[in-house]
Parts: sequence; C-alpha cells; structure tokens
Amino acid sequence: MKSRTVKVDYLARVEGEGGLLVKIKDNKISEVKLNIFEPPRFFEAFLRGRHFDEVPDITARICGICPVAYQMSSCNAIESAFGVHVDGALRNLRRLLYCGEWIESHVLHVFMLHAPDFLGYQDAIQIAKDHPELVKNALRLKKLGNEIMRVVGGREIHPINVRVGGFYRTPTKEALSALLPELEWAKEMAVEMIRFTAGLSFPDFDHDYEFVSLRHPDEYPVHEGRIVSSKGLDITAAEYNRHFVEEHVPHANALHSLKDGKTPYLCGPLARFNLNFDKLSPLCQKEAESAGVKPPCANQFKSIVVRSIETLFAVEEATKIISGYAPPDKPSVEVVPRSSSGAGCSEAPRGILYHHYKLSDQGMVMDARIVPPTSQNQRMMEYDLRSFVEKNLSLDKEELTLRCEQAVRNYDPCISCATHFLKLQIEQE
Amino acid sequence: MKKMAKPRLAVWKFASCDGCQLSLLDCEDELLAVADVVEIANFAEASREIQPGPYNISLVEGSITTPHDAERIHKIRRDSGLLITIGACATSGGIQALRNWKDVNEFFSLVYGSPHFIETLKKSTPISDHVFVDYELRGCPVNKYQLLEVLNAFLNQRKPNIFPHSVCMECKANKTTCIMVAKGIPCMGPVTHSGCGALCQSFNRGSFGCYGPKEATNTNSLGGHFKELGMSGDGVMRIFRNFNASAEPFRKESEAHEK
Amino acid sequence: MTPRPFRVKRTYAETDDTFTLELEPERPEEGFAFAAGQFNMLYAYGVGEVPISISGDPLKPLPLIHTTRSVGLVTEALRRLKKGDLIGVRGPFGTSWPVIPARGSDVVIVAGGIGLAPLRPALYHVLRNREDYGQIALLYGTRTPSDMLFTKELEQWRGRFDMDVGITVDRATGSWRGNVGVVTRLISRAPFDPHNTVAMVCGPEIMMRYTVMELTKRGVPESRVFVSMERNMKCGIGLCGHCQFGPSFICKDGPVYPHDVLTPWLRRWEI
Amino acid sequence: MLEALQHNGWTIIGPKVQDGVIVLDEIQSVDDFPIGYSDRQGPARYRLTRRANKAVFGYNVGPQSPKAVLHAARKVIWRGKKNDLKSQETAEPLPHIAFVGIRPCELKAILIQDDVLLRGPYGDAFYAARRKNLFFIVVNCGQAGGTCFCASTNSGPKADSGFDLSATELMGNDDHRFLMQAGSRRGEELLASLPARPVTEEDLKESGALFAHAVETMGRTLDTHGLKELLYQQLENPRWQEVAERCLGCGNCTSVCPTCFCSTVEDWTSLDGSEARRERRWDSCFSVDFSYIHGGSIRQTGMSRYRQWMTHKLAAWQDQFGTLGCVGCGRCITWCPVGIDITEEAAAIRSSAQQKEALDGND
Ligand SMILES: Cc1cc2nc3c(=O)[nH]c(=O)nc-3n(C[C@H](O)[C@H](O)[C@H](O)COP(=O)(O)OP(=O)(O)OC[C@H]3O[C@@H](n4cnc5c(N)ncnc54)[C@H](O)[C@@H]3O)c2cc1C
Ligand code: SF4
Ligand code: SF4
Ligand code: SF4
Repeated sequence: MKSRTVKVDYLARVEGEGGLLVKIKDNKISEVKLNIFEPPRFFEAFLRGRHFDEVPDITARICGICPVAYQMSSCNAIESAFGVHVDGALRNLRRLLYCGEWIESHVLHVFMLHAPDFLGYQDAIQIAKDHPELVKNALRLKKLGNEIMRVVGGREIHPINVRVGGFYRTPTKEALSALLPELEWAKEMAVEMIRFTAGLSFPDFDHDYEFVSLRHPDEYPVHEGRIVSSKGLDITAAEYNRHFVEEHVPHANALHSLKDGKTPYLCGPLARFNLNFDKLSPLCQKEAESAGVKPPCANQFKSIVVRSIETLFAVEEATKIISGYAPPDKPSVEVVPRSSSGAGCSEAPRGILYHHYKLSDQGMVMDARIVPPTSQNQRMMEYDLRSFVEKNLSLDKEELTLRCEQAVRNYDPCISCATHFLKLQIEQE
Repeated sequence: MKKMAKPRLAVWKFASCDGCQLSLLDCEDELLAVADVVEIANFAEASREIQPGPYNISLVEGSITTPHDAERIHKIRRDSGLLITIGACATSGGIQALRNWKDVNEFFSLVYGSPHFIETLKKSTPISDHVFVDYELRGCPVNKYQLLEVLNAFLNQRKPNIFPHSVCMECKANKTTCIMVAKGIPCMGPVTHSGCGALCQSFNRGSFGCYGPKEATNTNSLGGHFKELGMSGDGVMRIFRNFNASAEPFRKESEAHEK
Repeated sequence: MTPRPFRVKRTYAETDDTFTLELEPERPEEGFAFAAGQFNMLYAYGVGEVPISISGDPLKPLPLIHTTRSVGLVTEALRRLKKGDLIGVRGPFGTSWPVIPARGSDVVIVAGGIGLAPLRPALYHVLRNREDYGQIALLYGTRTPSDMLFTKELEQWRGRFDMDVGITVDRATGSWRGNVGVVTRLISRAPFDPHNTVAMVCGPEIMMRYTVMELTKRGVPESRVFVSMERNMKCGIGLCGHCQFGPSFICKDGPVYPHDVLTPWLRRWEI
Repeated sequence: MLEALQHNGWTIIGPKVQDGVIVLDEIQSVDDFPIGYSDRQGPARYRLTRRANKAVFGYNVGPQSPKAVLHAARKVIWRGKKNDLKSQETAEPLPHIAFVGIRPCELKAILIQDDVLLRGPYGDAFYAARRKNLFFIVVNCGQAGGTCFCASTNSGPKADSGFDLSATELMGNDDHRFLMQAGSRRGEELLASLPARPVTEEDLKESGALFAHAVETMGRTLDTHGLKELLYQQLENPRWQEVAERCLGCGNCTSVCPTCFCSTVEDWTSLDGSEARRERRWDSCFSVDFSYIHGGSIRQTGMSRYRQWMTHKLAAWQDQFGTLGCVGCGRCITWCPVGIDITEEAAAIRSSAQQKEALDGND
C-alpha cells in the first residue's frame, strides 16, 4: 500500500505553537512527531541572579493560562528551601486562588478548545450560533474562575498578589463572600457540565498508562502533596530529580520527561482523578459514577469529563474555603533567606509542575530548574498518536487528521510552558 | 441596503506566554459581541478555522527571537491593514529580553554541530524593531478592557482612551494610598505607563513596571530616589530590568546601576 | 456643556483636505448669532469635539458655516459627515475680530492656509460696510495653488476696485502664474497707511510671528495688529485648563488678541 | 452633632483612617474619626502616628481634599445615541453632604474652585449641581504639619468665613471641648440644638495660643510678595531646568492639589457604535498630551511643564481669578514622590533673581 502522511502544520486550539507529523508506510507507522516550534525563552537562565521575592512574578510569565501554578510551585520550592511554612487562612487562600485557575482553565479547555472536536465545530463561537445558552453559561462559569483570581490575586493573568510566604494583601471577608451567590449557581452549572460532557461520544481508546500525580493525606491535591504513581511510586518533591529525567529530542524545542529515564508517564486530570478519587467530595464521586467514569479511567478522550468533575470539585472547594474564611492577622509569614536549595510541586490544570531552586544566603537564585506538565506528557502524546493511528488506519485523511489533533488536545497541552527549559545536548556530526 | 462586510481580525503569536491573546478569550461578557462585529478570520488559539489574508486588523503578541519569526512578521505586515501589537513582549521585547544581557550560548550545554531545529536570535526584540506598527498596547499582560477599547476605537474610527501618563494618575483618581510616600515602599508607578488601574498599589505593593515606561520618563530621578529609600544599586538595576527590560528608558536606568 | 444638535444641510470640498459644512439647527427657534472670529465646539458623534471657527457671514448666521481642514481623527470624522447627519454644536465662544473699532482705519487681512476661514466673516463685514473703512487689503498665502480656499470668492474680491488682493504660494505647481514666496513678502507692497491701520492675522504660529514683524517694520503698532491663537481645547469655556497661554485662557480671552498683549509670552518657548 | 446632622438627612463626609493615611470618606459615627491619631509629614514622606491624647482632629491634611467629591476624578458629561444627540446625562445634585472636619485651607480651596468653575461667563453645570446642598463644618488647626504654609497664603490656620460652623478643638485643663462659631443661619440653628455653654475668656486664650503655635510651627513658608511679577520675569531662570531634572512628570502634585481643576474629555462608544458617551476626567499640565495641538505638544520638556504648573498656581492664577491658586496645604510637597517643594523652588528662583540683580547692579 501507498504511504500516507498526516500533517498538521499549526495545531489550533492549543496554547502555543506546535505541529504534528505522522508518517505511515505500508500500513505501518514509520514516524510520529509532535513538532514544537514555539521559540525557547530561557527562563531558567535569567532566573539566575534574581532575588527570591521576584521569582513568582517572573515564573508567572512562563504561561498566561496557568500563571498561578508557576507562582505556587515557585513559592513551594523557595519556602521549602528556607524552611518556611504557610498555614491556616493563608494556605487556604492559596488553594482558593488555585481553584480559580482550575475553573478558568478547565472551562476554557472543555468548552472552547476541546468540545468543538466532539461536536464537529471549528470553534466555540460557531457552537454559540447553534447553542447560545451553552456557550453563554460556559463563559459565565469561566468568568467566575477569573473573578476568584481577581479578588485573591489582583488579576486573572499574572496575578500580582502572590509572594513567597503568602500575599501582599489579603482580601476582606466581604470581597470573598460576594462570590458565594455565583458559586452557588456554578455548582449547578458544573454538574450540568459533567452531564453534558458525559454525553459526548468517545472513541474506544484505552491505554495502559502509568499515572503520576500529587497526593495529599487530607485533600484532593491542588497546590501541594507527595508525588505518587499508579505503579507504586511515592516520593517527596525533593526526590523528583532522582526519578524523572528530561531528554531532548531533535524535532522539538522542548524536552521530554521520562520516569527513571525510560518510561513515559501521564500526568494531568486523568492521573489526579485515578489516584485521588477517594478524596473527591461525595457529590463529585456521585456525578462521576453516573457519568460513567470511574477509576481507573484509561481513556484520554474522557479527560474532558474528568476536567468537568474537577471543575465541580474546584467550585465546591472554593465555596468551602470562602465560607470558612477569617482574614489572617498578617498577609504573609516572615521569610528569612538562607543558603539552601528546595523543590516544590503543584498541580497545574494540566498536570504536575516541578520547580527546584538553589538559593544564596542573600536570597539570590543561583540555579533554577522547572519541569512543566506538558513536557512530562509529551512522550505520552506521541505514544497516543501512534497507537491511535494504528487502530484507525481506515479513517479518511480528514477524519484521521482531526482525530490526531484531538488526541493531542486531550492533553490540554501548554506549549509555551514546554519550551522554556531547553538545555540542549550535543549532536556532534 | 447592502450590509457592509465585517472587518476581518487575525491574532498572531510570537515568543510569549499567550496571556495577552488569552485576554481576548477572557472577555467573557463581550466575546460574543466582538464576534458579532468582526469576523475572526485567524485565531489559532480559539479556532481551527484559519482563513487566508488579507486581514483588516492584526493583533500581534510576542517578541521576535528567531530568524524565522523575523521573516514571518513581514508577511503578516503585508497581509494586515492595521497591525496592533499587544503586550510587553510585542512592544518592548518582554521578559525574554532578559537574555539580551546574557550570552545565550551559555544555555546550551555545548555548542552543537547542526542546530537546525533550534535557531535563536541573540536578542529578543519588539515587533516595531522589524515592521511598522500602527498601535502599541502595553502591559504584561494587557488589560482586557483596554484590548477591547483598542478594538472598539479602531472599529469606530476614534482615538483609543488609553493614556501614556503615569500610573500615579490612576492611583490618585482611585484614592489609593501612595505606598511610596506613606509606607516607604519603592514603586515604579511614577515612571510607568498607566493602564492597570494602579493594581499593585491597591494590594499594598510597589509597582514593578509591567506596563513599561510612560511618556517622557525621568527614570534617573526615580532610580536615585529608590536608593534614598534604602534600595541597593543591584536592586535598582533589577527593578528596572523586568518585563520591559529593553524599553529604552528602563534599559538605560538598569544599566546605570550595573556593577 | 451639552451640545445643541444641528443637521448637515450641505457639505462640499474646498480642496483635497479641506471641506465646508453648512449646518441647520434642529431647534431653529433657539436662534444663533455670532461675531466674526468666534468659534464653535463641533462634536462628531462618538469621536470627539474640536474647536472650529465660523467661516460664514455674521449677518446670515444660519446655516452655520464651518470650513475645516482634515488633519486628525475628529476632523476626519467631520469630513465623513453626509447631508442629513447630526452634529453637536456648542458656541459661539471667544473674542472676535475688531471690525467695529477698525472703523475709519485701513484694514489689512493676512491669512495663511486654513487661516482664511476664520477671517472670512471679518471680510464679509468690512466689505458690506465698505464706506466705514479706508483701504482694504487681503494678503493670502498657501502652500500650493491647489490648497487655496474659497477660490471663486477670491476671484470676485480680486475683481473689486475697492480692495487690494495679494495672493502667493510657497510652491508653484501646475499653471500657476502668480506670486511665489511667503505671504509676508506681500506686506511691504500692500497699500495701507501704517499709522492708521488695523491688521488681522491668522495662520500658523510661525507665519504670524513673521507677519507681525513685517507689519511693525512698516510702522503698524502692535496694539493694532490682531492675531488668532490656537491651543488644545477640551471645553471651550475656560474650565478645562488646556488652552492656557501665559496668564490667559485662549478660549475666553482669545482666540483673537491684540498682539501687544501676547508679545512678552510669544518671545518665550513652550509657554 | 453628627446625629443631629444625620437626622436631618445629611450624609457626613469626614476624616477617617484608611490604609495608613487619613482620608475623607463617609462617616457613620464618631468612632470613625481618627481619634488619637496624628501624622508626620515632610517632602515625599507621610507617616501616620499615634498621639498621647484623645484629640479627634489632631492631624493635618491627608492626600484627599473635598475636590475628590465636588470635582470628581471622573464624571460622565454626555451620553446619547447616534441618531439623536439628546444627552441622557443631566447634572444631578449630590445628596445633602455635610463636610465635617475639613480644614480652613480646604474651605478656601473650595471657594477658589468656585471662582474657577462657577464665576465665568459659563459655569460648570455639573460642579454647580454638586456644589449645592453642602454643609461645612470647618475645624481650625491648632497644630501645623511639616509641609503646611497656609499662614503665607492667608488661608489658615483659622477660617474666617465660608463655613456653616467652625470648631476649634481645645484640650487645655484636661477639658476636651470644642470652641464653635456659626457662619450661617443653618449653622446657628444647628449650634442651638447642641449642648453648649457660652465661650469664656479662657477658651479664647487657649485657642489664640493654639493658632499662634500653629503659625509658628508651620513647616514651610512662601514669600508671596511680588511673586507674580517675579515669576513672570524669571521664565528663563536656570532653576526650572534643575527642578526638571528631579521632576518625574507624574502628576501627583496636580492630583492632590485641592485647587487644580484641569480636566480632559474622553469619547467612548459601544462596540457597534450605536451609543456613545463623553467622560470628563482629571488631567494634569504634567502630561505631554495636555498641550497637544495638531502636530505635537507645545510643552515638550519637563522644564516647561513644571514651569506651567508653578507659574499657574502662583502667578497666572492671580491674573485669571484675582487670588493665588495655592492655599498652602502642602499636599503637593508631601505627595510628590521625590519631594519637590513648591516653596523651596519659589524661594530659589527669588534668591537667584536677587543675586542676578545684585550682580547686574554692580556692573
Ligand atoms: C479657536 C480655534 C479655532 C479653530 N478653527 C479652525 C477652523 O476654522 N478650521 C480648521 O480646519 N481648524 C481649526 N482649528 C484647528 C482644529 O481645532 C484642529 O485642527 C482640530 O482640533 C484637530 O483635531 P483632530 O482630532 O482632527 O486631530 P488631532 O489634533 O490630531 O487630534 C485631536 C485630539 O486627539 C488627541 N490626539 C490625536 N492624536 C494623538 C496622538 N498621537 N497622541 C495623543 N493624543 C492624540 C489630541 O489630544 C487632540 O486633542 C481651530 C482651532 C482653534 C483652537
Ligand atoms: S499648590 Fe500645593 S500647597 Fe498649594 S494648594 Fe496645591 S497642593 Fe496645596
Ligand atoms: S497647575 Fe496645571 S493642572 Fe493645576 S490648574 Fe494649573 S494648569 Fe491645571
Ligand atoms: S513635581 Fe513631583 S508630583 Fe509633581 S509631577 Fe513632578 S515629580 Fe510628580
């Protein structure tokens, strides 16, 4: 048989710039490439020589979609280096801020980036022509996520209120309580969102993934926890380095992460859900079950449902935090720098985000390492593409291309994030 | 009566975090109204449907960091009626311009033989260094209401209500306490372009200049004052070397405090 | 501060970039009267408001006539107006040309470019009351022949025996046979008695400076040279502060000033 | 007293501690007042402090003045539709507002803004509407701040007129009391309804001593003698250039100044252009666009912008409105981020002019 090529020069509805290439020869896949041409920005490099206080502001700029994740992982890492603990109301506020980001990012992905694939539209604006209520409600829900970030963080993109040790100013009780009526509505909407996504049709596509996510003894993991995997890994963030290795591949301006230097793994909503189902609220568990997703769910196409479940979780969690909020005495705890290093991890909407810093006694960054979720998932995306195409060789080209794109969009990849951390290896000819 | 064709809008990305174009999707209340008055012809982050040019309005996010991008922007310019740059990356080179003071080769473990997949310009430069720009909207990220205002103003053929004066003017109009005078916190507000609505100050922190220099800045005087407030020379260098590090007045001031 | 709605009755091009609007009030019963040299604040819906002098005849104030050069967004929006469109008008504001005090004197009118528009009402007045004045000279300069305003009227005025019209261009183009050079060069030859003359001058600031120099050289006292000043204006009524020039507000104390009042300020830069 | 006012339907605006400064805001009860607070002010420096006693008005002016209410930072002045230029925005009077605890210099500043915005051939209808229905209870100053110089501009420390009631806070002999004076019928009526005793010699002596103390300790002075002529003659003094090197052109001074009135107008439209509004907001002669005429700004340099500000306040204002445009409140000195001091600059220009004169005289 002739050879075929599926080629997408510019992946739409993903954050950042990437393309994909699948080559098929004699009904066999000869090549799969996720081509990331987003130019590298060298964050790890220019973090050197900056004061620790500036780090959350700088790392936020790695990604406009999940700046809070960057800020939180930075803070976790630096605080662990300096032996600082942020507890009580401040800790809850961080979680609340992060819930805002989850809501915003998940709703954006579910309705505006992912759903059009399932419904056969090019974009959400086209969906709005046929289903205006659906899109309007989605936008309203997304707006609530942004509102939470605005009240806690100052603005939705690159919040200005996050600092190592806490915040610059804590919100008033009134400002937060004002969000409660909308959260009330949001809870119903999130349930509807789960039901809506559960009704989509999913390709049969289970895969034996190794799931990696954070886990916390008392709560669904958001802004901190231990790193665990479905194959028995259970480590602290500080041990991440010993278990995960990054590898540079020539066709992408980004690094691929491998567990123990050889196994690709999956992080993100599906991993979190599978590894922490027990920590979800009863309502979330109930809705998940009626939606027909239960752990272990191994179909990445169903991540759209899981994102909806996590949206419900974030809405409930935000409501809980706001209801129990009493403004703390001080907006941040004292941070005294010392010569040390520290690692931190948090759950960005699309998976675990790892930061590691070496700091001087003056609080200056000596060295920084950041591993975003998208580079951790990148190898897995290529695996998915390969096996998906293998099973669906009969599809016509257009359909196959769309499905391939969808297989990538399942990951909600954040390509800008994936590219900032290049340390290229030699390729001497 | 013949209905006038809607102006066609395109959104482009160069080296950036996506935050500025995301601002457009963050206009939850207005997004559908925008889609009513313009035809979104090319906006990869939002739609799979990519229509060819020419476009009436192009919004360009991100800075130029590779030879390929330096060429791509020329094609976009040719295809665009109005070219509006959005955000610190596009208007001043952005955070990645911090590389301009470093040797990028340092970040490659070793020099490699055929760097065909990774070509990087030594510097990160704003779009206006490469092509003519009709309007520059500042901010890291841009204020989404300002983004709407720019679109609105161009659609209605009027001047955007965006002002190059200091953040202080907004701070005072909002009745926010001046944290520099009342608390001694160093603040970039007096030399920074307005647009954020004096956000940092309302959160009890000093501005870090994410909207870049205001018109006719006097960074020298403020840099001196920071030192009087107890900031080290290195601190002054770093506060001017941020998200708009290579905007001329900030660049000069940061270099003046370089050890 | 609320504009009166007027409707565009007629609009026509004077040159490539200059056009004239004829406006009728929506509520004619409120009337309209102005003195030569005064201006209105014209509001182009949604775009902005700009000061524009009235270029029509004070004796026939309606339709209201404005001649404007399109130089920016607001004036361009005015140019786009079509017959029947609405426009907001506030005014008339400001001081006027000294057509009454000038009775019995010679009158020299010096205009540069669009500056002829604010002077036309004064011309209408002195020509209508021709017997009240001595000699009348109109000296007019533009960049090129095609920038010339009111060409038909200029021809008529040129044909009159009771006034002297001098016209010059900075750059001759096409079939131009007339004077070439700056308008100030016409002053030395113009027929008027410097000791009994009132001069009215309007044009770019630099042109006005040199014109005043030439006039004083011939012996016209500065107190009898009147100029019309231009500054940024937002309100037109002395409340917004933009149009300050030294101790005065151009919108209330001007735009027309006897030159001696301005002399100490015009000598300084960036006032 | 507050209750009496509130009972009669007045909204009370007065001093309140907020975010490290004393601001003017709505007052619900006496507890809102900055009891026991004071401040220390100097160029580019303001610190809220506590004081030993329970004085209610033992502080000097904060960053805001009544201008923020009467000539607000933003105001829609026109709103309408494309095919009907009728304005849907009318000048609404404010609710009845009683300013309690404003200072003599602030009252004077209001009277100056009245001159600017109401007295001309055309008044500002919006300001006029807001200016109605006001009640002023002025509190005279028994102490002066580090940047005050109202004694030089004749606007304090004691108010002479323009108020409904004036008060002087007395604390002598451990007797916390207010010396009140009515300045209007309404003031008299209110005063009559309050528990009061007649003024004693003692009270007057104490207040007199306080005013004298305030004048003596005033942090700044401004020599206003022949100031207008001096500044007009000194438009090319090199000192302007020196101050321009420090001036940030940030506009804080004009924003906090209780008399600065300049404004600009913004034109807004709905996305589809069917509706529009015009909004007035504070402008400042420090912004480059302020003097924009087609083709560019007249005042391109920081030098000319600072000169415009100071010569307007201290000289041109006298030609325009017959008074100084400055009431000596010191705000522009305190709130200038780099501490540029209008009194110091005026003095420097005076002394360099005198030096030059002396030199010229020697020739
Ligand atoms: C008393 C008086 C009488 C006049 N009479 C006449 C007359 O009879 N005929 C005539 O043609 N003209 C006349 N003019 C001049 C006329 O008012 C100006 O040409 C007009 O205001 C130009 O407005 P515009 O919006 O078209 O252009 P611009 O001047 O370019 O812009 C208008 C406004 O937009 C702002 N603006 C524009 N561009 C920028 C920018 N790049 N940056 C920042 N801000 C900007 C400015 O603040 C300005 O206020 C008169 C002026 C005065 C003061
Ligand atoms: S100029 Fe300064 S001291 Fe004078 S009234 Fe204004 S702010 Fe107060
Ligand atoms: S000093 Fe400046 S801002 Fe203040 S009133 Fe005068 S011109 Fe206006
Ligand atoms: S004098 Fe001070 S407050 Fe005023 S513009 Fe200059 S630096 Fe800003």
